[in-house]
Amino acid sequence: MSAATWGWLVLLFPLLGSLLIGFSFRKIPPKVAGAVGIGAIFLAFLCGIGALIAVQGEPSESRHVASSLWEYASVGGFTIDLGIYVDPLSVFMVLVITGVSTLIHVYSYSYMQSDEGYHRFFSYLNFFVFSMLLLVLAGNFALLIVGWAFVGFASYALISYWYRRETATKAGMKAFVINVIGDIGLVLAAILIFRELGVVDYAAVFEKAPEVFSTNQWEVVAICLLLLVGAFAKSAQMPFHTWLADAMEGPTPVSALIHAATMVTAGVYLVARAHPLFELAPTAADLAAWVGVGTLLVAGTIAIVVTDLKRIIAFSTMSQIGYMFVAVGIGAYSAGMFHLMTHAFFKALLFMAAGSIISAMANRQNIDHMKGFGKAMPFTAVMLIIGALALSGFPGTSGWFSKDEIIDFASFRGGMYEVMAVGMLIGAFLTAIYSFRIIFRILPGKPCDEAQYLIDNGHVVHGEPGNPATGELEDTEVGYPGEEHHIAEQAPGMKIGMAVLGFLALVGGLLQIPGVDEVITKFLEPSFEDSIFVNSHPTVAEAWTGLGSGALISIVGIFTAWLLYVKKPGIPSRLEQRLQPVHSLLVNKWYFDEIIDFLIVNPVKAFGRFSNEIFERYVINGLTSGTVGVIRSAGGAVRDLQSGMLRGYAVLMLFGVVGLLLYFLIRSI
Amino acid sequence: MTALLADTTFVEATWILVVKSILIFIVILSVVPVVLLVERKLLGRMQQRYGPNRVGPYGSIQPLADVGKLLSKQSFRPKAAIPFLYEIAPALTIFSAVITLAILPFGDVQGGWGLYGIDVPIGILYFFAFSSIAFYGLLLGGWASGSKYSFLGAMRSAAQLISYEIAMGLSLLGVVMMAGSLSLVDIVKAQGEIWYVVPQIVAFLIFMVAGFAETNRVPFDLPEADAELVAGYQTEYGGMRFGSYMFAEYMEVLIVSGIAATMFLGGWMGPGPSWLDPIWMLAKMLLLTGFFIWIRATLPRFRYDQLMSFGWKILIPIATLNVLVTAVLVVAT
Amino acid sequence: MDIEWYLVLSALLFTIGFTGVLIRRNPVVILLCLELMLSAGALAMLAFSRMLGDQDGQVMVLIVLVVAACEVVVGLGIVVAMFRRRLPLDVDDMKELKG
Amino acid sequence: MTEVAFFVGAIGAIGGAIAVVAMRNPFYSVLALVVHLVFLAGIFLLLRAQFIAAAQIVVYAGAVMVIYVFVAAYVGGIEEPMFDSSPMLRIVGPILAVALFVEISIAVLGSSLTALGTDGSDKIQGGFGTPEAIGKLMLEDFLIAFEAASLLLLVAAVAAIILAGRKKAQKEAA
Repeated sequence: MSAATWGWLVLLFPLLGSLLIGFSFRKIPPKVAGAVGIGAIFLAFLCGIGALIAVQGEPSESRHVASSLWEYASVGGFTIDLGIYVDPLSVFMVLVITGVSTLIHVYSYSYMQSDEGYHRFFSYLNFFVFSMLLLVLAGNFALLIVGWAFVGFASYALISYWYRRETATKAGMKAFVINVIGDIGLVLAAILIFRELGVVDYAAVFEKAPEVFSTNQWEVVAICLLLLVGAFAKSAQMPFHTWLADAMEGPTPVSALIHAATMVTAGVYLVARAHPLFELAPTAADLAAWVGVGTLLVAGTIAIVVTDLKRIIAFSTMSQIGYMFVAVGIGAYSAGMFHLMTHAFFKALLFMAAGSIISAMANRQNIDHMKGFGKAMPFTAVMLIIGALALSGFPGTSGWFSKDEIIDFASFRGGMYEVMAVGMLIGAFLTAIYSFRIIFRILPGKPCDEAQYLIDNGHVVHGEPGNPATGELEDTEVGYPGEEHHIAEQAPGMKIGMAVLGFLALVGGLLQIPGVDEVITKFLEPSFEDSIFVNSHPTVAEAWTGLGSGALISIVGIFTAWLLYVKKPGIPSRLEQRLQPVHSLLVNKWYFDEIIDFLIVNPVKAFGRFSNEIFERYVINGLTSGTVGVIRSAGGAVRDLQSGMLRGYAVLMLFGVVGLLLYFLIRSI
Repeated sequence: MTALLADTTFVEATWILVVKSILIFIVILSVVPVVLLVERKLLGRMQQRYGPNRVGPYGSIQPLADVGKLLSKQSFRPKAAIPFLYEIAPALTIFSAVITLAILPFGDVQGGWGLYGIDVPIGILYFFAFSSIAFYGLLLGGWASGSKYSFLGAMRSAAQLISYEIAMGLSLLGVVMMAGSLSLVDIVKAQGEIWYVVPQIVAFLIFMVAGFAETNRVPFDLPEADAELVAGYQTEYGGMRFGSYMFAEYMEVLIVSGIAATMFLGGWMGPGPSWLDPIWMLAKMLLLTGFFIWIRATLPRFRYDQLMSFGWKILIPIATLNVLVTAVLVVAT
Repeated sequence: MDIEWYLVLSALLFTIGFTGVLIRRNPVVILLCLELMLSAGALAMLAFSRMLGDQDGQVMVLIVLVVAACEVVVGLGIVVAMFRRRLPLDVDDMKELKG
Repeated sequence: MTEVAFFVGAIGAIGGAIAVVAMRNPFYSVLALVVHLVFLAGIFLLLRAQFIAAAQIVVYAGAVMVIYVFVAAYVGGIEEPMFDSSPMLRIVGPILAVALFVEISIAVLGSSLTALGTDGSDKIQGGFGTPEAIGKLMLEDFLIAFEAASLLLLVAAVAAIILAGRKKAQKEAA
């Protein structure tokens, strides 16, 4: 089969799975629904491998296959095809998405076991994967927007999955609204592309763009900036990042799937996919890189101080995606993609381990309360450590290879990119600190009550179902994991998912060892061969120097964390007191929510209040009561026309039509 | 005229068309009395009696006597009837029956003559279009008579006709898909290897059942159920107007037989030289007509609700399924 | 036949239908007049289709046919419902929308 | 020959249409519309739309009008009273309608349509308007419209059942 056929099959299975599970709600037992969900994604993964083989079987220059199934819309000679575009980049994304998703489905199979909405959950999950695959396989900007919007909706549905929980529905809405802002950017970009180039197919756009645009012409910069709005919103980059931390309201597998491994990387994919445009607009590309640097620093600093376990990981996600944006912004596309892949492995792993611990804590997420889980949950602890090592770029792990490749490339380009490299090194240092802050705070020490209970009884505390954000009690119908809830140590599904990801997080980096193999770069080469950076990359020696310094920074960071949280645990609190303003700035996430509230939400609200209280009451009401007499008398006159008589209306309509026609006839003379 | 016939594959000179139409009309018109006689004889035999045997040798000119009787009767019109419509209704019925004869093929083009009225590309749709018109003949007859029994019969037949037309259309769809054409001539030609009665046996059975309903024959003769409705829509008719209804009914039996023979039994195909083709076609038609008569002698009448639920709940689903399966098979091969 | 004949015929039929909508009060007849207007539209569509030698117009007529069938089904459903409730079958008596 | 066919068809169609409007008994109006549709189908044949013509008869005359007949018979042939609550409509309506006709005619005849005064495009090939051609268009280019139309039909059928079907409460009361 051709690569395109495989591509369509990749899309087909998750959609079928979603529909099947959705429509067979309450007709098939939950276990079957879960199995169908897993099976659908796994089949998609197998088809992804099929596509990989098919693509690799072609000679390098013909590894781009565009396939159109249907004419989606055809207006005045302009057609949009329901078409996909299969090339190494999309195949790479498909493999990452379906691969990680399969594992997360396996994990959810156990994790959501006693949830009331099991069918709904798997239907949503499959739909999400379908949307994401549509996004990466789309063959033109129109279909990309469709996938983009589907992903936004799926994310909304999954974040608000426990719909009785007000914080969850609010978080869902926030994510949705911000995503829609991004959608608007994307739509405007597509419109602008169509206006300037007259086409929306990727291949045609990228072919025409260099002929039409000169470097940094304002149109192409505008297109890229609008694309970036979409990318930033979906990938939680400043200033559109505020939804990501709130999105942790969704079930933990959702956090792992959407907010770590797949959806948030859509922006990175978009920039990589549209790299011919960005290379024509270096200003926009630089902006993307700078925003990436800014986000990774801001998120890193926040992650050091927040205490909610899932939020720490969420901020670290933002920070890691910042790296990817830097990568695609400065032209290190395959490095960015490589980091995207390794990040998917270790971040999904971290979330899974965190979910396991959170369920053992009866849904409490504050790390201040967690202690001694190293003894209580050894398997989870090992997985958590692997994840943290990979995240902080410990030598030999996947994160080490991928993160430092980006930094190398930035310093290789020199100039202001050198500054970015320094920023990223500081970010790496922060990363090491906060990731080991998690480890050192919750694994060692005397077990806390819940952990002790687990050690003693072999199962988790049956806490009251409560909202982790507000602590309020809730009814169980929202889908509280339930009494029978299993923990990773015992549930096979969770164990399998974590073990495989743990393995990948450890060894995934071996695919891309400078000077040794560089599998990813070679594989993605055909997608980026038209890039102006295709032949410029650091030498092997430079790369190894960078890797060395990365290793050093990571070890120093881990040591610092050890110093702060194990050796002298008093330091953090003293620092906190000493630097009170800084700490509160960080704890409050740099007041981004407040700034946005102040700049946008409050003015709008105030305007609304003003309209309601002042304008409405005095101006409108005054006007109305003043004019109501006039209107009433006028209304009386018009009322006779509103006879309710059908034929009367028909006569009026005919009168209008006759009049209009007469007007046109007279005008045409 | 050129515009009208632009897409027909084979058109002769106008005079040939006229001659042909008269010829077909004469043949069928002379077959109808024979069928009438055969029916009465056969029914008699099947019911352990002789049937007509007084007029002519073995009652052979009984139909002529009947026609003579009907012609000589007074054309009576009830007071409550609506004049114009009452008179035009039987004519409409016989018109729609006769006009359908045009598309029945009795043979391929032979010696510059197509042995059929006309070979229209819309083919079988033509048949359905005019059987839609036939409905108005019955309905007007029932309604314009100004009689309860007539009106009830007309309503029944209307509901029955449109219900069974769906199953009928669906059953023929399978054949059309296999042949890849709507034209009856093409469909016959496509049966060179195998008659469609074999692969489309389900469709054939459905078509025959629906055909019984379309022609108001036993066991679906509810519109004229004499025990309940006196004689249905034709209660108030007498003389040759009644004769027209009668003729139209038998002509429709012949037409349904003809369509069935064309669509399923290979039409004019048969052993022997090509001049035998019309004979073969006629033989197949008469064979199926005999089947109609046989069923009349055998089966009791349905109850009305049974008739409706049989049509909607059994025939239409089966016919739809048949279409689906055929479609899949046609695409697959 | 010249195309404009068909178009003028279509306009005439449309006008007759519209007149019927205006002067008749029985909802069944009004629906019939709507059918007239629709078929006039179909005729125009076919004439244009013939004029341009493009069969898209014919497909459009088929779609109009379906839409007309839907309209009839719903419209007559309303008529039957009115009859069941013993409402007068006169559009002038349906004045719920009176201002 | 074509001219004769056209005028026969046109006179029949116009006559039917006028009868629809003029007949006082709705049952006659229904029958008049059937006549109109049959003649119109003849005109469709002249425009080389034979499939549409057949479909028009099968669908309209064979199904749609049958429903009309049932409903007209069910609600009874109630004749409209001659009294009209709004007599103005009887005068204004037709005047406006005639104005509309005149305007459309002027627009059509005065326009610069290229095919005016001809039989239409001579580019059409054999097979124009045959079931094959229409079917191909319908299931390839217009599949979405086709599916939407079928969905619409389904919705309309459900709506009709709900509108006209007897409600449970009514049944129990009766």
